[in-house]
Amino acid sequence: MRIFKIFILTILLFSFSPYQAFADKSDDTLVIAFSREITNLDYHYGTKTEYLILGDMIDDSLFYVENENLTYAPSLASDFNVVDDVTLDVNLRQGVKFHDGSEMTSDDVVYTYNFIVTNEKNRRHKKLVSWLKSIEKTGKYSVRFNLNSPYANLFNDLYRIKIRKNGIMGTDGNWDDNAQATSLNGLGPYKVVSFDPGVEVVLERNENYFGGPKGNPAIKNLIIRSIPDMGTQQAELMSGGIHWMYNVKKDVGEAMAKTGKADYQIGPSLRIGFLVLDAGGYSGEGNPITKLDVRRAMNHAINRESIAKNLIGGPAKAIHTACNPVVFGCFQDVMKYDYNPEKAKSLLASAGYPNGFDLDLWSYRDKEAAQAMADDLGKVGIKINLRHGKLAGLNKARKERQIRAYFGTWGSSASPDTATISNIHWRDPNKGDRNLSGDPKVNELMLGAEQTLDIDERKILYAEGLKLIAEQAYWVPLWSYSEGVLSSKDINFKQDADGYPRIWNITWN
Amino acid sequence: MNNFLEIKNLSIAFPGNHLVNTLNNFNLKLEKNGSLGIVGESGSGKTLSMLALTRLLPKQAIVSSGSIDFLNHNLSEIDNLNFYRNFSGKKISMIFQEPMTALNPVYTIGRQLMHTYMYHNKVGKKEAHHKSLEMLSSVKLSDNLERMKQYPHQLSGGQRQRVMIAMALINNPSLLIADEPTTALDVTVQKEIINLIQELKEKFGMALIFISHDLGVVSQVSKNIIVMKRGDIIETGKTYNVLNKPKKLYTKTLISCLKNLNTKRKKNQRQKNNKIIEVKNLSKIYKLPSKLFSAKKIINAVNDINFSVYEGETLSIIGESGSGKSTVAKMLNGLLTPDRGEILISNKDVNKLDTNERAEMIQPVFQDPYSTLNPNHTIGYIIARPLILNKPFLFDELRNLVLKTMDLVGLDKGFYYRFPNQLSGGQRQRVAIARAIILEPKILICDEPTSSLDVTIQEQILQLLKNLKQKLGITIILISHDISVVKYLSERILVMLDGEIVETGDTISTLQNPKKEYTKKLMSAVYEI
Amino acid sequence: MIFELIAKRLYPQAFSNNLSELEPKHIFLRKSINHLGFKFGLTMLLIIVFLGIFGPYIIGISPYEQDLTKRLLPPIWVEGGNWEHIFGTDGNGRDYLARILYGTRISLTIGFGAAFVGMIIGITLGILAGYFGGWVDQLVNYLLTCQLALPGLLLAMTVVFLIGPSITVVILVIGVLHWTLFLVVSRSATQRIRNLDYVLAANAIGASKYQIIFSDIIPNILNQIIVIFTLEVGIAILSEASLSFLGVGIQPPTPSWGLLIAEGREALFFQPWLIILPGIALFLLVVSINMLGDGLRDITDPNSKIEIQSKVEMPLSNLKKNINSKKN
Amino acid sequence: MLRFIAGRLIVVIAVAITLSFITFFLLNYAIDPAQAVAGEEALFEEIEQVRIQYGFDRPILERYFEWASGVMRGNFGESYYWNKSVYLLVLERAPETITLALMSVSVTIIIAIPLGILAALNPNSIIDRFALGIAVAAQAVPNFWLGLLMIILFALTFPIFPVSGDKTYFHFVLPAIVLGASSVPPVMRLMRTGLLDVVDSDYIRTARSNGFYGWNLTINHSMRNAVLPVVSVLAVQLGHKFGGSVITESVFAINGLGRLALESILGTDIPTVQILVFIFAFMFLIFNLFADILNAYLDPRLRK
Repeated sequence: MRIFKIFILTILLFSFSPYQAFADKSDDTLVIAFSREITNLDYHYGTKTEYLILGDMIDDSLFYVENENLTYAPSLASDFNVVDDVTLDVNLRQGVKFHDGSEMTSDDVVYTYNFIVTNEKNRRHKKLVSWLKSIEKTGKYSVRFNLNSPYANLFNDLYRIKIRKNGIMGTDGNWDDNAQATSLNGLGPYKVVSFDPGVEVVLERNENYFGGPKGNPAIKNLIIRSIPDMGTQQAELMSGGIHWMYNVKKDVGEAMAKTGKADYQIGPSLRIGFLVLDAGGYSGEGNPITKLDVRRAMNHAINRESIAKNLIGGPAKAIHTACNPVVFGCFQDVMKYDYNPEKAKSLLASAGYPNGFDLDLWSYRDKEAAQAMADDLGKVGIKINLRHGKLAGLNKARKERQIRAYFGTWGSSASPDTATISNIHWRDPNKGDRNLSGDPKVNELMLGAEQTLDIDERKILYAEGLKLIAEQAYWVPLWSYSEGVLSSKDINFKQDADGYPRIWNITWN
Repeated sequence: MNNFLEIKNLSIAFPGNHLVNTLNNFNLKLEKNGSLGIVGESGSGKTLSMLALTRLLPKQAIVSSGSIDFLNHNLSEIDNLNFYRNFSGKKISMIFQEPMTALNPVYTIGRQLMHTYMYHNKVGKKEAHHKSLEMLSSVKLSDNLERMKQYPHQLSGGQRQRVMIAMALINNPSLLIADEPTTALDVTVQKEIINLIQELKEKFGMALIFISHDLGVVSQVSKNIIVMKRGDIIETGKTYNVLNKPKKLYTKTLISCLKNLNTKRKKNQRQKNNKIIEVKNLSKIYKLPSKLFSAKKIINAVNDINFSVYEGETLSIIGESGSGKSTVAKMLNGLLTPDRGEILISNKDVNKLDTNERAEMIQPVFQDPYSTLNPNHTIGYIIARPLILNKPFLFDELRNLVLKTMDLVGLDKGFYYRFPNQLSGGQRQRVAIARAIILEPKILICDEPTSSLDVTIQEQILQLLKNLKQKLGITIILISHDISVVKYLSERILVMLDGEIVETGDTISTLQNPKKEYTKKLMSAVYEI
Repeated sequence: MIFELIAKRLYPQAFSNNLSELEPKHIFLRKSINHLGFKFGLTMLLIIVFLGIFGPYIIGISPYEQDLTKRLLPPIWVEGGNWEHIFGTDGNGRDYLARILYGTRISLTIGFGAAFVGMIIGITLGILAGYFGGWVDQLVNYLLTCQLALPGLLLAMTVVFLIGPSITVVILVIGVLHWTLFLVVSRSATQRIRNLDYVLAANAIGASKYQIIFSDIIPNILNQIIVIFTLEVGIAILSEASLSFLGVGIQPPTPSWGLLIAEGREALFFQPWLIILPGIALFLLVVSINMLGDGLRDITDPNSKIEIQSKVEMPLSNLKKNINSKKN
Repeated sequence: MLRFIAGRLIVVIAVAITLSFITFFLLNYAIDPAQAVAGEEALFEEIEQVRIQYGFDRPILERYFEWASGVMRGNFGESYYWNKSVYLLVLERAPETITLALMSVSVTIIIAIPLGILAALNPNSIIDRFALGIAVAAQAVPNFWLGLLMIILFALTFPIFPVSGDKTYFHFVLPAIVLGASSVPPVMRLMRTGLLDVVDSDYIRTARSNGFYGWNLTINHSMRNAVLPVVSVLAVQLGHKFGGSVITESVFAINGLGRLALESILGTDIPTVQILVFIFAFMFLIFNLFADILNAYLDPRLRK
């Protein structure tokens, strides 16, 4: 009996414990939701888009991508000078202070880059600066980057590296990877008040922020909550628990807007969708996909416009290139395949498959679109066995060369340059498993474009490459995505042309 | 209304049986300090009538008529609340058959006694404790302070029944109803409990209603007697009159069955036949698996015993529960392997026999008629199965053989396609016997073949066994705790206690002049009319 | 009523008034006719099975046919619904009624398949352990403990990662994770039966171990096994739904109910029928199976108190004074 | 007693080892650990470099023993995905799961026990039917579905409880109800049949023959016997709940071990999944043992 008394007592205690009031406009607190978890404050140790957004709020870097014309602008840098193809001088903004009040100098920048280059554990960022030969201090507020070779996507990578305070990550040979994981001394417009890994990050406006291209935020307090379930996020938004959520599907967004409880904006996104085809026969020589006519037939079979319009909505459009048309270098005058099932059928027949064939199509996100595509392909005779699963499964199968076709998407991490998609997807097939074209020429063209700083030369190389990809139908480029955002009526959020949410620009209504 | 207890025309029915009363016009009169015995076989309604008195009837039972007067109260006018508060436990107490389950296993003896006392008397714990101790000593239990802290499972069956009696008497009731209080106990303990009840009846000055299936026990305890059958009272009157001058046929059969079983028979001349079974240094040890809080237990079920069985004789193994007699039976059958020693049947070790060979040599008949037949097989198949397994090429003859055997054991042909659940206990036991004899084995081992049956059926089955023995010349080994059954059937007996043989010899002479203390005790516990 | 009529037509001898003449199956019949839950569960299950088998043909719409211009149409009772798509359409413009009807087959296939796999594993081990005891029992007990302690969902996810999802894989995975109940029940039943006199008698008349297992033990534990089987079918159906909900079960576009709920999850507040309809279907199926199982348990339990007789035929005038003690 | 517990602990450890071994194999075959560490964008050479650097190229048995000896020494390893020691990760997430487990078992008790008692005391009454209905329904409702409906009903339509999160105990009420509901049927049925058996038992007949009735009979004479098996089942259920509920924790955004497990699997974080499987199994076994000991303690027949 005693056990029950204790249980009942606990229950009573629980129910009377105070229940936190909602944060809102009256106490100048904005709450936003992410569906994936923030487990580490240090951008250098995260890979997801959520880290990118958080990083832009609490950290700053030398350069920053501007939303208006999608070009790189100096942020912590005041100006820069391209000395030659392999040398870059950067002058630093003066009087910029870390959250702890100390001033940022060239020592901090040099320290940060040296840390990134020498730290073996953080491969991803080490790779980002693989172009870097050395960095040297040229004055209290100036540094010089020496490059291994000319590198086109330099400013993007400079944007990715967040400046850390000198010595804060330890010293060479004794790096402390977790130094900034749970509390962070950054340079960004917000500072971290508290952090509960995987649950929420509480931020407060950095009153000493230098402005820069991001500008000073209008809202004082900001809470980022991790809520994995999209339905739960919607419920929170409707009940006033959060003010802002993104990655919202068209149907949900429109329906929510109709209720008048929130505003829905659907804008462009840098993310594109595509089918990668095993033209090189990695999954078995002589498989149907290795035949050009089959690949072309697949290009003709999928009704991209319909899917983009009906399923994705907003500014989403069918694309014909292996890159988002809005980014740099994405040459558009390539061979285009219109939606034409009849032609697809005849192409299949001429390739020797008048009755079609069976194909495993792998996918890991956007289940609706995957099913719509499968249906379209089925109509021309390619019987699709959809293998929709988790990314890890797809990665493993691809590594083991079991995949003939997969439905991939690429978000370009807010970098408006063809390089971000091409340097992953058109790698030397001996180095990566995503380039299934089996055509060395593609790799040569698409990655060659990164080895020069000459904008025109890069454009030409990309154009050639993209033409080749389209003509040989190594991919089925599908559509550009759109980014849907739901925001509460209390706040004023404007979606930018690249679909990247700049939270710090939000104001109260 | 002057009677202490009078029940008039009590009828009880259960729904669903087309209003066939399970108890029909039951009448009873009892004076203060009087004693009454109710005798009947199972299903006779003897317990039901008393449950109606104590309001413990199963929920679905419907009292369709009748009135009960008790201590000048018309009980039908007293509501439940009043009855529970003022009568049950206080004026009327009842003790039950199963001492194993009738006490709450999770409370101490002391708590159960004290609660019962405190519930009806507004007294403190101290006084209740004192009273409980007093009651425990009046039921002749020792170490009572310790006893109070013990749980029921720590007591033996006899001790529990004493505690039950103490609990029933703690509030000084004027009527005690004892429902088969000794049936579940060992023979030797039975006697003690009955003596105790009689003694306490005098001491506390209460009336006693004693319910039993055993005419012998009842005749010993009560002055008046009611004989019941299938819900009806057959005969009632003074015990002496009913026993000696029974008026009704049923009573007569009942008495003659008992007498039959107890007829003094002449000493058998032992025919010097061959030894058919020889048991040498037989031992069996049971290891109980260790449970939480208790280490492994080792029990010497059978400890180094020797005996022989001669062809054509009936040997009885007699003993109380736990004496190892059933273990011996199973080992004889090859259903258990002995740990030491050997069993030779016709000079062959029973454990080295091929199963088919063994089956044709020795067959068992078990106690419980309800578990002895596979409920999913028809009677015909059950009886035929030994043939199917051992003589697979009989085909057409099979059915004839089965029918012949059924005839032999007195089963109607019509049962061939029936299922066990459609048969009565006696019929099932006949099926079991038919199954055992169809292979014409030399030996039949009957493990308490009749102890689950009513007296009249018991006699029929024993008669059948006797006839079979004469017709087929089968050797029978009879395992029993019931002296009268043993006496009825067997020529030689073997008394077992705690896994060892205490005494062995010719049935009549051994039972008449027991040499060992234990055998004497066993014999003294038998009630004869 | 219908039950009684059908039963009377099929087995007239089961309705004899002489109760002691009833065969086991007749008693089962008589008891089941008086068990409301059993009748209800059976009826509902039969209806669902009928709909699952013939429903897709009756409505004549393919569950796979997409029309992206007719996405997320509301069902008929919501404003804007039309008779062309009674339950509306899903996110790919497929008829939702057709998908739910077709989903019945998936759920039933997986439910029965997985329960069957579990049953085979469970009763094999259970009978071995119960009959032979000793080290076999201990080994089986060890396996049982392992299985019980296994975080099933996580392991199922890993296995599906490893092999890739398909109906067969899902059936096998769920089956392999759900045999413990079969084992426990069949083991204890076997332990009980193997010490009953008729097994000893079978031994004595020369039946071999395997004859005893197949002729005396299995038929007599079958009742309990069937009860567990029906309950496990329900559990397996729910497990499939959970796996599909997490995206590691049935593959789209196959219309599994769990998958339908997962697909409708995001539109929870605005197209609630997308999750409510398959949820109700799932609920009804599992409820009917569970009621059937509970009913079977009551009916086959030898200690059950279900009346064999249909009605209490007792004239009220006979109820004079009821001095029956009522509990409390 | 001590010997018994020691014996059972050996079984617990043996089972935990077996299971960790199975999961280690499964995980390492299902996921390429080197690729998981190197990240999905890694070049082949990087993956191979990681493979050698982390020793993933060694035979799986060797790696298992290394892992197991690490765990034995209290070193749970480092998570590649969470960039953190698994030990800290588990320590951080455990309180939420424990709170949820305790609260959900409380919900089970509050619903199942009274309902079971009332149903048993009034067999075939309306309340019995109602209780049975609840049991059948709770058994047939998928957890994830109930969670979503609860949010619609009690957080949006009637905003009594917060939608999600784990800030205060108040946040745990809805998830506790959802999680607790799944154990209501077995506990309630057990309570009901247990009490029914007790009510039909000989010792209750004895108590009734001594004049006990009503609540006195139920509480002083029946409850303890009927509750005994329920207590051990509750302990087992608690063990189950400590294993975290993957779905409930995700739906209500509770940051417990279940959600950690789900996200670690999706993030192919072998060390975390490995430890979690081990912990879940261990928890289950320990609580089973605890239930046995509790049962033996409460039931005098099993005591010495």
